[in-house]
Amino acid sequence: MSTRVVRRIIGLTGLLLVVATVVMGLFVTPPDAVQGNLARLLYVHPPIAWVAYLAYGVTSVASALYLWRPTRARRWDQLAVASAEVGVVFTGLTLITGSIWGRPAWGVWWTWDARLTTTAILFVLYLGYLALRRIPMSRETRGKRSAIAALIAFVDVPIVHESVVWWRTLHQGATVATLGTSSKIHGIMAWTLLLGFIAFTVVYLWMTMLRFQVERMAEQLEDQEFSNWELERAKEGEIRSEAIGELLNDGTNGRDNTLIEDKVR
Amino acid sequence: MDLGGESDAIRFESVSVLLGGFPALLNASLRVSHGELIYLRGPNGAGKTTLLRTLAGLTKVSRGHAWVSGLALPGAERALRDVVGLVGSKSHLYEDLTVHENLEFVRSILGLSHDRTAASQEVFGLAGRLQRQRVSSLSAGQKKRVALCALLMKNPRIWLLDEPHSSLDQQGRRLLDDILVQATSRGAVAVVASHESHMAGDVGARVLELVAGKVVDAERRPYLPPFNTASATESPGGAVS
Amino acid sequence: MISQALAVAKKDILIEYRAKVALNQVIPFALAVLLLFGFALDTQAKVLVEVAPGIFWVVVLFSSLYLISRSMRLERDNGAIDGLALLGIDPLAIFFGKLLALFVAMSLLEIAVAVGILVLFSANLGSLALLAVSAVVATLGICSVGLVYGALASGERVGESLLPLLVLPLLAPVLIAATKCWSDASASHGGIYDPWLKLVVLFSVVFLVVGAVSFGAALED
Amino acid sequence: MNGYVEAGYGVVIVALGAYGAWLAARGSRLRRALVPIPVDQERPEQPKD
Repeated sequence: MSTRVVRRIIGLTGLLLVVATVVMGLFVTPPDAVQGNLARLLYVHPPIAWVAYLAYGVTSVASALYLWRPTRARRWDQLAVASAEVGVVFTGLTLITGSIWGRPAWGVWWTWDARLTTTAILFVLYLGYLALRRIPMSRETRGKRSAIAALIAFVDVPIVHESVVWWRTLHQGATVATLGTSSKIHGIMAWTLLLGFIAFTVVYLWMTMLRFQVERMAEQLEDQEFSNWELERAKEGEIRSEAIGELLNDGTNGRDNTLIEDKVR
Repeated sequence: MDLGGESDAIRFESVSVLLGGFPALLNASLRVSHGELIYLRGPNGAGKTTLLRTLAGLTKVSRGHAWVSGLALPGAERALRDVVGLVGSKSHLYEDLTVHENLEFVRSILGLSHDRTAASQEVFGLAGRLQRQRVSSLSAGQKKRVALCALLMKNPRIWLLDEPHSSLDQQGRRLLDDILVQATSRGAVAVVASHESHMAGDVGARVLELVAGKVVDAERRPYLPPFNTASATESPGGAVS
Repeated sequence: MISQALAVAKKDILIEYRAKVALNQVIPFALAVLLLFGFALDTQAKVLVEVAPGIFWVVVLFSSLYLISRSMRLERDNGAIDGLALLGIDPLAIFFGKLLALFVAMSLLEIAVAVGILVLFSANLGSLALLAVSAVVATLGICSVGLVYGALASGERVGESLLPLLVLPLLAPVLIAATKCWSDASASHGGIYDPWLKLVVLFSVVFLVVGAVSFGAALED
Repeated sequence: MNGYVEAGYGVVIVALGAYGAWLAARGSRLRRALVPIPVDQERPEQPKD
């Protein structure tokens, strides 16, 4: 029960912090000197992207802990899927908000910049991870196989990133760095950005905890069903003659079962 | 490891095997000594195939403990596979290869002699022109013979057969029975899932019945369809042990 | 271990020799896709020559999916994978055996597609050494990623259609680097020391190691 | 402001809100399935009395 209370407190805190970020971002902070009002996306886009990477980091660590025999426990597999699912939501939002920002800033919805491309591949990789988990398998098999998939994705991401950087060296530098070094970033803007990072991290924490609990309860429900099986399996082998007779009676299925000759007559 | 578990050829202590949440075996307990020939029967879905696959180390024990040939389950599945042989409902053969190529593959993996392959093929009548036939063109019974031939080549300590009689002809069944009797007389264990358990008496087999995922001694619970007492004649060999 | 791996490879190659799936189905498919690219790009000679390296690898990657799922399906039919397990084969031997057989089939595919591109798109090869080395190394990486994911998604019917989603994003670096290798080679300013080749080698080495380590665990239930 | 900013904030709030609500709904559904509340079991019997 106490974890539930803690989770609720975290959830409420996250909600309040997000509301504060929105109010600060939209109304309190001044427009940026270069990008104008557009810069207000700074308070949501980078924090969300950070949460996406954080989520995949947690998934990778949890998967490694699950694969390593001494630490293998159901909770690591449950944490891996919880964090990955939340990560996919945040990655999707990273791509969407990035695109919305890119359209007025660069004039295009999409650019083949290294960070964008890597994020897009990350998104598809983890969609595949979640799809792999949906294949019907025993719990242990699924845990092991999806942990392998998560770690392979983790190994692949730096290679993808490096190759895309090489491939498209022309891209604008890190958003935060650009704005930061231009020293036009207002004090209150920096504070709001920090608030955004904290707010979305707390939201991630709440969502992952909740998703973890959902996974846990789904497994408990499966276990609960195991005890019901004993009763059900004991009934196997009974031949229910009465029920068969009932099913063979005419007219019970609502269709006319009379013989064709009868109809002709 | 339990000492009692090591002295038996097979020992299950309330073993449950979950297949996607469904307990195909449910608290099954079982003891088999060395040199025993077991006929396993039971209604559809009772868990016969799962029991055999568990014995072969292909399916993991979810709850409970088991020892097969002194190896503890869950845990020693990999080691177990070296000492067991299984012919299941699936043939484990490559359809695009010929009979001989399939057996040759088995031979090369197990590191056996060419003579052994040839002799086994001879036993199952797979030596002549048939050996150049692709498996895809064989009948179900012939495929079973090829699978059994591979099993004979391996000569495992524990023979696991899932419905081996179903597609074999009379000669094939006698051949198989002969092999099993000889193997068990040399100390091997054979577990045969079969509906033909009335034949068990001929080969001196003990009959075990699997009902709803549990092992029941045939002596204690005769296999009778509830309302068709006339078919009681179907299982005269049930009490042989 | 090595003799077992060779036995597995020999078995897979023999099956391919008998069934001729790569030869009769996958290679013609790849050539049909090449023709379609020609139509889609409006047979503008200049464009075709420019995009030839990219098209080569895209076609090879897509066609390889058929070869990979075929390779894993061989073991699923008739429960052959259980048979392999019961023979007590080292999973590492299965991995390297199947890798070798898949590599042979992929090489045939790549040669066919390369010839098709040379003829249809009038592309030029340039530095043959760079091309050959990059293709061989990239193919090893593709095959090992494919086999691991084939094993991860195996055992179930729905798994097969999942393979492309799992494998293609992972192979993005190979597509980029191998394509650049070909571009450099055809521009004849690339040698064996081309920087893009290093990326191909890095990818393939990483995934050969990852594949060898995880294939057994992926296969075990 | 300029439409893009509002759209960006809107997408984030709606998406996170929807996902959070969906999670909470799943959680409470599972919790109900897991703990059979005694009151629920008694209710159907009451009309009989």
